[in-house]
Amino acid sequence: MDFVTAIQSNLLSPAVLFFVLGVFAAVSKSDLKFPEALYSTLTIYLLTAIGFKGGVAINEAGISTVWLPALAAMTLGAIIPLWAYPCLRKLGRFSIADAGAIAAHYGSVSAVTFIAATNFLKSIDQPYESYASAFLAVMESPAIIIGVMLGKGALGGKFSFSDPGVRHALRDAVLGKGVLLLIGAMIIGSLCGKRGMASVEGFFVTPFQGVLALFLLEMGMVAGRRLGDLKKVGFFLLLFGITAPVLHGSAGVILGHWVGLSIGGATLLGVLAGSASYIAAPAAVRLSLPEANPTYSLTAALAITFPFNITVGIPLFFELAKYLNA
Amino acid sequence: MDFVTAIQSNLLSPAVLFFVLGVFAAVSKSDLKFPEALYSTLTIYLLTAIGFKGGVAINEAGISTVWLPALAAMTLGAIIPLWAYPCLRKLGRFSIADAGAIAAHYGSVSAVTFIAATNFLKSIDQPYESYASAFLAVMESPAIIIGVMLGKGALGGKFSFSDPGVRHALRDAVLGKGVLLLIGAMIIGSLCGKRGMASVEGFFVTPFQGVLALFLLEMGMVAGRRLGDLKKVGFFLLLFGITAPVLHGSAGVILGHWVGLSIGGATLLGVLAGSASYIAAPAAVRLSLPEANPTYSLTAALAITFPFNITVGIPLFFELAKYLNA
Amino acid sequence: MDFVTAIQSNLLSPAVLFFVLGVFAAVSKSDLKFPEALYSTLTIYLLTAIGFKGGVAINEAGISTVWLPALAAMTLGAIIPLWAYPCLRKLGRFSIADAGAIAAHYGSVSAVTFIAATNFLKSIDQPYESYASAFLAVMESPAIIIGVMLGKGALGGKFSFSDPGVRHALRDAVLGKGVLLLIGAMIIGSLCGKRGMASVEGFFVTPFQGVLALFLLEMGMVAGRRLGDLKKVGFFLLLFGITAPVLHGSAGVILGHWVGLSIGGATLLGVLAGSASYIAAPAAVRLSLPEANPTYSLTAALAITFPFNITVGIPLFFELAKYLNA
Amino acid sequence: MKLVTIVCEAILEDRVVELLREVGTNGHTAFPVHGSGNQGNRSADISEMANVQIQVVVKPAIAESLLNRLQSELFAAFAMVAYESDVRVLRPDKF
Amino acid sequence: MKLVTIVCEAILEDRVVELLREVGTNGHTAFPVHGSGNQGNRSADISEMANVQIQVVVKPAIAESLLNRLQSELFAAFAMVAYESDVRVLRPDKF
Amino acid sequence: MKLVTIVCEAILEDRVVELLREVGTNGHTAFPVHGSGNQGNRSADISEMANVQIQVVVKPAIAESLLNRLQSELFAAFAMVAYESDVRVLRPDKF
Ligand SMILES: Nc1ncnc2c1ncn2[C@@H]1O[C@H](COP(=O)(O)O)[C@@H](O)[C@H]1O
Ligand SMILES: Nc1ncnc2c1ncn2[C@@H]1O[C@H](COP(=O)(O)O)[C@@H](O)[C@H]1O
Ligand SMILES: Nc1ncnc2c1ncn2[C@@H]1O[C@H](COP(=O)(O)O)[C@@H](O)[C@H]1O
Ligand code: NA
Ligand code: NA
Ligand code: NA
Repeated sequence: MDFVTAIQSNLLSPAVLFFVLGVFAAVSKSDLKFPEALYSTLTIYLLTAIGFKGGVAINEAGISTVWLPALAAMTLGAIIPLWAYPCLRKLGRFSIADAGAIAAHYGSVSAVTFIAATNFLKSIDQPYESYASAFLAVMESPAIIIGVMLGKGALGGKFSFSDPGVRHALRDAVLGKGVLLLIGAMIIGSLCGKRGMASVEGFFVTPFQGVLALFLLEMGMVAGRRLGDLKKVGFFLLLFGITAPVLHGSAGVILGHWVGLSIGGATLLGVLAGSASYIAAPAAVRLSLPEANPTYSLTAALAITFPFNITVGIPLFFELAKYLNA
Repeated sequence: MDFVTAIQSNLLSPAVLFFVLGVFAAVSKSDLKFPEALYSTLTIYLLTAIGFKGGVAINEAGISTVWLPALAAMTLGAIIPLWAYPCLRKLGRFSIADAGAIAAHYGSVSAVTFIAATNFLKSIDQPYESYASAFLAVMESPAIIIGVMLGKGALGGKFSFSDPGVRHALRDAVLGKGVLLLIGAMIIGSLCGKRGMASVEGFFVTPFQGVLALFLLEMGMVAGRRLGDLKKVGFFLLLFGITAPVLHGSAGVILGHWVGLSIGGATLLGVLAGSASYIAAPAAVRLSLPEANPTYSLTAALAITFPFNITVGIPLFFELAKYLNA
Repeated sequence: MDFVTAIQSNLLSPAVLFFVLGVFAAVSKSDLKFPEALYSTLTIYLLTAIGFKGGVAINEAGISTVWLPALAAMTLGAIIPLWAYPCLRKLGRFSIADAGAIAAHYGSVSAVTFIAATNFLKSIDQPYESYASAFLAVMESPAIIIGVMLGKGALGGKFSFSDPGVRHALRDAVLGKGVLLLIGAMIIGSLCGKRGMASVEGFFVTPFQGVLALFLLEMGMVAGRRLGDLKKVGFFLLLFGITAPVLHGSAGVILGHWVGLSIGGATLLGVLAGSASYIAAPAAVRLSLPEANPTYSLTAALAITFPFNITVGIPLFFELAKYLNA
Repeated sequence: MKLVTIVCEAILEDRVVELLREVGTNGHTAFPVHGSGNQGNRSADISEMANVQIQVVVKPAIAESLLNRLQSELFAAFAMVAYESDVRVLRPDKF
Repeated sequence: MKLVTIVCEAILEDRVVELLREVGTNGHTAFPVHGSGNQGNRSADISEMANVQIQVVVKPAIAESLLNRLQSELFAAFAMVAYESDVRVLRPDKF
Repeated sequence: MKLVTIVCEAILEDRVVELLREVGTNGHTAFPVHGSGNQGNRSADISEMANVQIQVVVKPAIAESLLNRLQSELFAAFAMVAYESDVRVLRPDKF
């Protein structure tokens, strides 16, 4: 069976296995700890590398090819919180702030899940539009803005941009380091093109997949430490943490197929839509919706959806993309 | 003369020379300092890389080839403290705690010495069993456990596992980050095999030897700062710090030859047996044998045995392995 | 036009563009921050790599080829503060301490500017003497010593080596980590030669240009944060910050041409002479001339001269070198 | 003079420093820390999830209004601890 | 309320935090430091050989028993310094 | 006993520690910090441009002479803050 093979090949990749090792380290309370500086460095590296490569790809493909699927991706990111919020309010019985917070996380995206997906495609020799990291860049902020507005009571007319927490948070969401590095490196890559890539390939490409494996070891530890919170979040959120990526991811794949992306590209758009932010969104939401309980959104994003996506989600969206293309 | 050439080629390697530079930096009180995060990062990298490569090698060689020499290595590690302890008590007139502490250090192993030895073998194009890092993994803990038991007065019947220091320490020795990373990466490597290696080679293999050189620069500084303590440890320990690696290393080479390892593999087993732990053992011993003076064990391991091994020891064990094989 | 093409090709390099991104991040008050450990690590890496490569080149070229241009470089570095000081005193009306401090910065050199220049030459396939990093190594300290002496009032006979601040500072200037890493790695490289290079190439060469790009991102942020101080330093210093590199750089190119360096080598000597130190000099000067206002020297070196050199200066000195050689 | 020490979520650092300025302090010192409290363990490996300790030397009256504003604006919603102690400073006019 | 500050070998951090729990504190703050003392210089480049500073705000009675236990269980054998000072906290009921 | 806290430019650390030895202390604790003051913002990303916080527990008389020497030798020229507070230490004979 094809899907089983895809899952297997994904599960036996260094990246996923290092994630599992990280979870084990956390659960077994090992004294392994990554220094904070290493975590930041890996983040800076991964975002810069993926942005730069995407920029070089945009330079090759031309902006005229990129703008339509990028706009579609952005729209999808903005729409997700609009349906997730009422669902979390009505079915999950979450408070206004909590529902807005969770909706923001799931509308926004996880760069690492995206990178893991590109590695998966590379390992099975499946071509994809390298400029897909542009989708990653444009999907991060809109959902955060909309989720925060909803969580502040925008539906009840209570939202105001003058709240200092909201200002700080939205500024960070739009001008935050994630977006800045991604878009910045992307512009640089598209200005430098192939010539520039040749000079920095030994840094941004050669070690890239190994660096991701190391990063997932840390992510495993962070997710593993959250496992204890699973019982605090309730059954509904457990279900949501698995259903949401499947639904959003499928929507992403279908949309990708529809705007003309290849199997690989549609898979990546699915992965983005299905992923939940665990860095940009938590920070922005914490500042602007402090009354929301971060345990809910972080545990769901980090301890349920993230592991689900990098193990089962990625091959699943790939199979769906293949099926649609057949 | 062959031995002189081997030593020369070893001494003129970047790794050894960077170590010397580090010693100079410390002795000349230069303001060069590695940030703590860099030290941890290099450690995590080196252990993960060596473990992963070992795992891939186990995948190729099959566990049936590995288990016997691994068991032999483990046994050797456990036996060393049993003879070193009485020798340190009787000849060196050390206290029970100090003798146990030093015995633990010398029974356990130094990953960096091992890595330097693999680089030496690579640089002279001497093949070796890549799965030898499995020996490294299994030799770390047993000697620590036995040394701590001896140092707590096990021979006088005074040892008890319920002492909180002992519990913490033994837990760390068995589940500590060193063992966790090595064994974890090894399992991952053996699950991924060559396919997995292909994807992360640019990170775990390409820069590996250079990273070691950088790490030895730091090790040189750490060892250099200890040089001042040499006069505090007494003549016996100076002698022990050189005699012990020669004796243990020779035993390791002979054992390796005897269980059928190649010249390279026997060299590596010799290097492991001859090396003394300067990270895992000190931490575990400090917590469980606080009455032992860390100046003794650390200075011997770090300022005598470690420099001896990476300069003279490695080529010495290599010559012995060649001689036995001839 | 040749010069325009050279500038263009330089401006569109990843290194320069990442610098611009860093400036933007600082000016837009983004939350992007490099951890301190990353900055130190990048510095250690760049200095070690450039030193090591230079040493290997010295090993190839022979010390007899290197000593004359190195001596010339050193002399140039020592002379620059001797003319800059009176100019800053008379024309700029700076205090004795400030004039000495600024003179020390501009006589000393910026390793990163040098590295950016080697990347520029590599990217346009212009050969250069790889041992040129020896010039970098010998030009760092002399100017600092002379600048500090001038700033302490040496011309008025007030200077004394027994001042504790002076002692600390001069020790650091001569034995500081920059010089230690550069000269140390250079000696190591010249001892190891090509054989040693082969083993560490994957670390010291392969990722080198990409690492520089990342480092310039950080440099851009540091320089960007200083932009606000531009209005504090006065028009004279703005002018000096652009005139000095052009004058010193031209002198360096001419001297390089005169002692027989190739176009590439003369360019590099020009870049060194034209560059201003922003790490070694500030620290040494701060300790020994605390009455000097660091805002003047740092802002000039970091926010004017550094950006000028990596954008316009490098191609300018290259064109001059080409012109002299024609 | 008073030393006010605030331990809080690292993402709050800019907000707290803004508040310090508003109550009239002209300096502060800060550094990353980890810890535990009612809101659970906060380890230091991801700065966005870690803590920061902020220390500020101020006149007693300013300390008072600083603590009041922390109490009313930030304490309810964030993981945070704040305390005040007496210090004798060099150059008291500076603060 | 009392602020107890403990500077000790970094490898002791888990043990000291366990002890804090045992004497009844419900929070603490810690960060890596370097320093010097009777046991020589302890630089910060290898965390296993560095120091940690642990700070805890507690009721006076708990401070007393904490210091006593540190004294009897850890002081003899480890590089360590501990001291106590008076602080005024926001939300004293929290501690 | 007194706790003297000094926040200053990181490049001064060695000089201050030398001064500590000269006034007769036999230990200290230090760690990197960032902050702001009269000399502007001092962020932590380049250690040469960052701050360090140095803490030392000393007898009151030594604290006095330490503060005096800081005042006369370093305060005029460097970005720096220093303050003193009362602490109760374990093993007072140690200091
Ligand atoms: N009793 C305490 N002593 C010192 N620091 C504390 C204490 N309680 C909490 N903290 C610090 O304040 C942060 C937030 O506390 P909390 O709001 O209780 O979760 C913790 O992560 C600790 O760093
Ligand atoms: N007088 C002191 N003031 C501040 N910290 C100290 C003092 N003495 C020792 N320390 C700290 O406590 C650690 C252990 O001290 P010791 O047990 O004396 O070696 C040192 O490494 C310092 O970080
Ligand atoms: N009021 C204050 N409270 C706490 N730390 C301060 C204060 N003022 C200055 N500092 C610290 O001392 C350093 C030097 O201060 P200054 O000399 O005023 O620039 C600053 O960078 C801060 O880290
Ligand atoms: Na999403
Ligand atoms: Na051994
Ligand atoms: Na210069």
